[in-house]
Amino acid sequence: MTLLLALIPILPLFGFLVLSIFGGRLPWKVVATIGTGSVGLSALLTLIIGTVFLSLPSPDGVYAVNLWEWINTGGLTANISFRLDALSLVFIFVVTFVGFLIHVYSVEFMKGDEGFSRFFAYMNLFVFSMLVLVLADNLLLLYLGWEGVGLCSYLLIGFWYKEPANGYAARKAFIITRVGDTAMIIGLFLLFINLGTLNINELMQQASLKWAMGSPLALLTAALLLGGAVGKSAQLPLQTWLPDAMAGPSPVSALIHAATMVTAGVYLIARTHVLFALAPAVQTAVAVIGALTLLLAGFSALTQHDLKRILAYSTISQIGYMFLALGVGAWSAAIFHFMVHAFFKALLFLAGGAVILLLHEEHDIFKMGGLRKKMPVIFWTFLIGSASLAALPLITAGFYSKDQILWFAWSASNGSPWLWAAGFVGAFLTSLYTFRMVFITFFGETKTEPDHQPGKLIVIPIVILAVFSLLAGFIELPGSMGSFHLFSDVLNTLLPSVILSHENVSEIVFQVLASVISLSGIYLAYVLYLKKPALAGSFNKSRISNFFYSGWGFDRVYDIVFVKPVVWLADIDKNDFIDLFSKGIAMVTIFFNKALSLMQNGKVRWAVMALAIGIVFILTIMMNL
Amino acid sequence: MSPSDFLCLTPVMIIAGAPILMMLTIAFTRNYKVIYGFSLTAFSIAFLSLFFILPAIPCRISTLFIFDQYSILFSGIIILASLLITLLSYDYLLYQESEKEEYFIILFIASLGSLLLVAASNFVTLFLGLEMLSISLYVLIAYRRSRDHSIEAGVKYLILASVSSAFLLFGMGLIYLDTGSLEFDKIVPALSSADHSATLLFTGFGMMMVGIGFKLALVPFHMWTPDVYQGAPVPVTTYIATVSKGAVMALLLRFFFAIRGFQNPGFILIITILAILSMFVGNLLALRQQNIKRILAYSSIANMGYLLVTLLIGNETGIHAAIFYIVSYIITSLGAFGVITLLSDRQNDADKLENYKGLFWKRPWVAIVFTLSLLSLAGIPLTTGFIAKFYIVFTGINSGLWLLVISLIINSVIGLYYYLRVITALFSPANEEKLPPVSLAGHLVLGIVAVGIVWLGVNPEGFLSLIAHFSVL
Amino acid sequence: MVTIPIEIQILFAASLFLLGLIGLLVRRNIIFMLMSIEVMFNSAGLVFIIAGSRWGQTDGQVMFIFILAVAAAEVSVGLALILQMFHHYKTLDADELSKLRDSKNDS
Amino acid sequence: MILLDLILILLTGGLLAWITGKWSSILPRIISFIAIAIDLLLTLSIFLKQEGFGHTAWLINYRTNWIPSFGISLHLALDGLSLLLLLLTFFLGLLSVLISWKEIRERVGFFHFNILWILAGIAGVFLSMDLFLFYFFWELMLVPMYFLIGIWGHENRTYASYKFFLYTQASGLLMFLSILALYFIHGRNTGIFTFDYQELLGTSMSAPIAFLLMLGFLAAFLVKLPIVPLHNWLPDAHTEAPTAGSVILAGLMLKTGAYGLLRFVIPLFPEASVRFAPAGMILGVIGILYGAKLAFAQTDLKRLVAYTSVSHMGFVMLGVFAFNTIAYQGVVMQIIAHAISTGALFILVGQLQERIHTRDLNLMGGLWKQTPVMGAMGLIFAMASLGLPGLANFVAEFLILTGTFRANILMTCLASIGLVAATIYSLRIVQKVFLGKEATVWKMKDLSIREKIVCGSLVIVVFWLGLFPQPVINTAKPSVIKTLNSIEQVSINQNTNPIP
Repeated sequence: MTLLLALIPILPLFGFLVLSIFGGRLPWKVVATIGTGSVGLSALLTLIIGTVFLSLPSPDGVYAVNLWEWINTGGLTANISFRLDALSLVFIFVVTFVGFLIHVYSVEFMKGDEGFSRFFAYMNLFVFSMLVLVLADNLLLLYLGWEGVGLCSYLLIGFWYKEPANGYAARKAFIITRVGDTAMIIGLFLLFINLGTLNINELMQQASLKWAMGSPLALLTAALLLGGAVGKSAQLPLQTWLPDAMAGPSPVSALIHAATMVTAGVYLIARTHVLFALAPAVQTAVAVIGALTLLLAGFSALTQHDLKRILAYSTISQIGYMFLALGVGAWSAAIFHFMVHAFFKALLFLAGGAVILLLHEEHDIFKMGGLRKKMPVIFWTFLIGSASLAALPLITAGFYSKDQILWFAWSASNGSPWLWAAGFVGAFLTSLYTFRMVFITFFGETKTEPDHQPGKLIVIPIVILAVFSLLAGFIELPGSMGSFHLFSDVLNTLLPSVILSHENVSEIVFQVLASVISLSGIYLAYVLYLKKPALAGSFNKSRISNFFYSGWGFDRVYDIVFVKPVVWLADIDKNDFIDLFSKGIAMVTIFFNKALSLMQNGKVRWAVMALAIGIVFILTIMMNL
Repeated sequence: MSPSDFLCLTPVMIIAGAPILMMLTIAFTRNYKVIYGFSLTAFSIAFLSLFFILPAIPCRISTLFIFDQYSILFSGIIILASLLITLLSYDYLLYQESEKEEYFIILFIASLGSLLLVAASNFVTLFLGLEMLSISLYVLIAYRRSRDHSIEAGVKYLILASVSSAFLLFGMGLIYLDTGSLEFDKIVPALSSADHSATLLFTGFGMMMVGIGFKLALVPFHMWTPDVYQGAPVPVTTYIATVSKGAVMALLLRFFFAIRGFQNPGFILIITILAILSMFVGNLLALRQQNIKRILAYSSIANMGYLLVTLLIGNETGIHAAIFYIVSYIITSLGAFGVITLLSDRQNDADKLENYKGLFWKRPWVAIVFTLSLLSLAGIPLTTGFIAKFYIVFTGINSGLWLLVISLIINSVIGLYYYLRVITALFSPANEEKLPPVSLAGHLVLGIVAVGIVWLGVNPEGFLSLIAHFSVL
Repeated sequence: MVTIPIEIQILFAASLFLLGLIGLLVRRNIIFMLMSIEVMFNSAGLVFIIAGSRWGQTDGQVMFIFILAVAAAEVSVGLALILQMFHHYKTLDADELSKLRDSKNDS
Repeated sequence: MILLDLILILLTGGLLAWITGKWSSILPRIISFIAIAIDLLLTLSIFLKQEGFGHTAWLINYRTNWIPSFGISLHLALDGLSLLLLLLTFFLGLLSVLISWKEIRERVGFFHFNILWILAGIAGVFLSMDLFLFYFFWELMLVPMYFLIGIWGHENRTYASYKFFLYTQASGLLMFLSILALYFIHGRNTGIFTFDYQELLGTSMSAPIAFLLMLGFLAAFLVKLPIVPLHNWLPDAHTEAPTAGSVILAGLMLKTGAYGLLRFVIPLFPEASVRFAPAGMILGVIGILYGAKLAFAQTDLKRLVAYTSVSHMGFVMLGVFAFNTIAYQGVVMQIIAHAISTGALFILVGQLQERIHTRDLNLMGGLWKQTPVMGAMGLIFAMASLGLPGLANFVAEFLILTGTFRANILMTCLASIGLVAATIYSLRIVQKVFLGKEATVWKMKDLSIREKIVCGSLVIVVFWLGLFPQPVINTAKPSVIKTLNSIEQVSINQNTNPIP
């Protein structure tokens, strides 16, 4: 069984190697089959192992396989070895399953593109790195996956390399995530030096043994790991790179910047939950960051014109919800929301991508309109996705996951009314901007005509994802509706369950409130953007909307604070002022040379004069010594 | 004058007799080849005779000469160097229209003067030897009348050399006045034990230093060197750079070590200042020089500065270091100047840097020897110059001469620059200038020099033990 | 016969020597330079005579004769050279002899 | 005896190549290829039967008298560290011969003479156990490199070759003074006057003198390592050298400095190096940050890569003064990893220059379309130089930073900023050269078979070191422990916490 576990990541790696070495020469059909096939096979394997894992759990609830000893020197031991437990099972399920669907989608989406094999090579490499990240049993291997994922996001954002702007966006993404990664690696050093190991569960045991609750070391390491998570998951303050990352092809945005990579931060915090439990201050910080980010992203999404940028900001906001859940200690709720979010956000990106493809690369939603009739399948799937995003009560999965988070935000021991209020306002904003997007793109009169209908390879994945966005919610029913906690029971074997603070307020009240707020958001969107578009028009011109549009001005601030000084510093000293020292020494010697060579003017009498001076000099020394 | 004395004198007698015989042969037939062959055989016989007189040494001849291992070693060096120089000069003078033969005769007289200097144990022999050497050099320097520089160089050298000899004489006179004797054995105890009050003695010695300083081209007395090196015919310049400096240095070494000059603070201060000045001025002047001869002139000033450090070492190893340095310096200068001689044709000497552009690609063998000698002058490993400098620094540190050693290090870095300039010219893209063919004798000299440089650079052990054996004072 | 004290004698020789040196420095004409060199040689010889007389040895005078001989040889070669110089340069001015020098334009 | 053969084969190979250079231009290339290949096989054979030599640090020891009157002996010895460095030398040497197959057209014989003599000098430096012999080889590798830069270099090669020669020679002479001073101090203490490394190891001397002598040694190694105040020769030398020259310069010459630190500075002067440690670390960090800053300010591609090696070598400096096993293993890994990745980058730049005859970044752009294979290779090595995990540099930098973290936390954090800076300049290389719009349309072919083999072998080694570094770590372990033992004594009598 463990050998199969090792095969899951190795298959996409094998796909990457074949495609990168022979990609250029193979026909596109073969490339497509290898690309999708490898991910499909590993999805199949995940299913098999998943069922076996859930049905007859092994004694300590873990499958582990050790491939080879990577580094072993001076007390630092890190092996290439994978560990499957409940948490990583969810993640590999989502990565492989959603990944497979996206690969199928991109066979048609990328057809005819001259970098076809290169695209699939990078996608396979990405799936491999993500699988390594979630299956790694020590933090160093996790870091390998972590950076591999960053690399693939760089490669894929800048996939259409002809356009320098894409290159710039790719570099921005890689550098900002790299800042987060540096914080994380310092956290790794701290952990290794103080706890002597990098193996994750040994680390957790050592931490709980050695560090008291709230001890400075625990706080510092948790904060550093949080820094890494914030960088990778595009949370405040390192969130500016995600909207620009939309420069990549839509399947890339779907897979990397919606479903899997951006949630790596959530996985890291969930995996090292013992550390965060030991550092309550940092845990609340996680919650606060989540809350702030979801508000910031919510407002920004309201003012975007580009379809994909709206979805990007919405992703930031939804991950904010996950951070909120982690912050208040609702570990399984966060992971549940991650899974549901992966389905409907991937769906939205794929459908949106299809829309953009059909309207021959038109990104601005105000130039679209009335597509309801032109592409009914895409419209209905897009509607389901948006409903699930906006958490339409009872029918969509989004409702169950977001509601659970809102409920725990209030009721959890270290939750607080303020956090709940932020989540509540966020929910309202989410439904508002989602349906603003739906009404503007699909309703009203058509401004650009789609030239052809989407192929079957685009439609099938979208439909499957739509089904999942609806049904996925039912595996986790809240208390008021029969409390069927299949999902959290599985996870609670690994992650601690939520400690509820005060019991008096019942869950029903919060569910009703949440549904009311999402419906009113939808209605307001209907009024603003369908009934009287003029009203929304005035809002768009105002200065506030420009402020939101630019992602609360973070880009400008970072540009002034970080980019300008470094560029200025580089320009002023382009060729290394230290070089002047060596030139200075040379100058001095040449000066002496010139002075002395004046004396060599070849006149005999000067020579005799020198002789005379010499003798006078010698005699003076002789006299007084 | 016992028979063993005559035996000791044989090499000097041979070198003295040869010019007389040559003059007689010239009286009969003025044949260039015959004279050339004759001088070669004379030099080699003299060199061989050195081995015969080995058992008879040390012998003192009437307080005028002292033939001990030290002077035999230096006589050998001088004779060998003169032999190589005659080999070089044959082609150089071949196209001169008249009096080619007298050149070799005067060369013999000069060598005779040097031999006397090396074996001097009396002020008289010192003076005679020095004057014999100087006067023959006056003539040799101005030998190619056709070229205008020769005469200018000759006149300059004449005036300055005679002035310095006058100083030397005056110094000798004062010392004689004070000590009452001309022999070294009497003067040495007086000088070594002289305390602060013996003004006459010290002024005398100071004045003598001028004469010696002039011949070694130390800094205050160096102004003539670049002009004479440039003006004189190249074999003569080689002769000045190697034999005349070697002989005078041998004399100074013997005299300075005998009077234990390294204990007298006055001498130490003078020698240190002279050394440092020579090193810095020599190297600094050569930095932007375009004329190869002038570069080598300045580098010889600097090298004499390095050599002066060995005087202050204070123990026996100082002499070994000095001898090794002199020998390596002579071989390297023979190499460098030899190349210039071989490349100079009828009209003008190859002294501009441009003539050497691309020599690597036209005459690889000549260029290799030239690079080897330049690297040896610079003190880069694999060459004898490196071991020589290493030996000086080695003994210098051993006796704590930190100031001198550090200035030596700084100067060898400054010196690197202009040696590299020449080497860069050597292997820069070739110009189309035609170079004269190199004769068999020329190749022989270059071969000997190349082997000498590399052999002493890589495996100096044999020669070191030879020096240790021969330099017992 | 009145014996002049040794200091005066040395002073006299030294002053003679200095005269020669200054003559050399001041004079531009080569022949006069040669003459001042002769003066310096003779003053050196004089010191030897003084030393010889002081120590009552004949070495001083023998040395003086050597000095004379050498000075003569040196002058003869010098005059030959001056002849050539005049023939070639048409002048006897020492400062004319300055073609061999560090030229300005060395790079 | 095998050690001496390694050097002699190269020397004679060089002479042979030069002589045959007159008749045909192919023969010297073949001769030099064969000479280096033989040496590589010999070292590989030693590497494979490593355990056979027992666990004493010195695998092979060879000693004969050279100049007994000074106490100089021809003493060559091989241990884990020098074995690895020898393998690296011959591997990169082989590659540099392969790359200059087409690039060097005229005077091929003399070119390969220089290459082989530099490699002989470098091999000698890694093997010599006699300080005089060490200095001898230290200078020996200098002259042929001067010729290499001076004859086959690019625009202002003369200036670069002067600067290179003067910098290294001046610092080398300072080291020479320290060697002699050490020789005499040892001689006066024990009466034996010898240059032998093993005997000189234990010389006891007063702290100020020890510090002074260490500074002498440090001068030579820090110029070679390039640490910031003394690094000015590197960009010029690298930009002007031909490809083979800059590969050997970056891949091997810089490593002699690092090797010197590990072999001579730390064991010979333990107390002084412990006292110098904070300053050393600060120099290292300055090197990292200042090198990186300069790297992304350059428009000349080769100069950019040169400055990156200044930054990478800052890590080595940091690791050496952290005095613990992990940091030293990191240093050994960094030496090898940097040699491979920067060597490869120089090879690519050389191939690029062969095709488009310029190194100006503004004229390049969008080359991926015409040369995808070169683009892929460039991408891999740029990623290696920014320390992507899974490649060699990451393992090295991670070990160094972990080791330094134990010694000094602030320095490690500053050095980690270097990681971000590394990302910026590496991505700038890839962006400016291979991606983006085509500034000028070049017509050029992709990599030929020969170039593919060269780059391919480097890619394999980078990945192999990144994923299987353990064999290298095990080989270097004995010599690392030996170096640290000398520090052990110091920390015991200064009763700081013992080094793990």
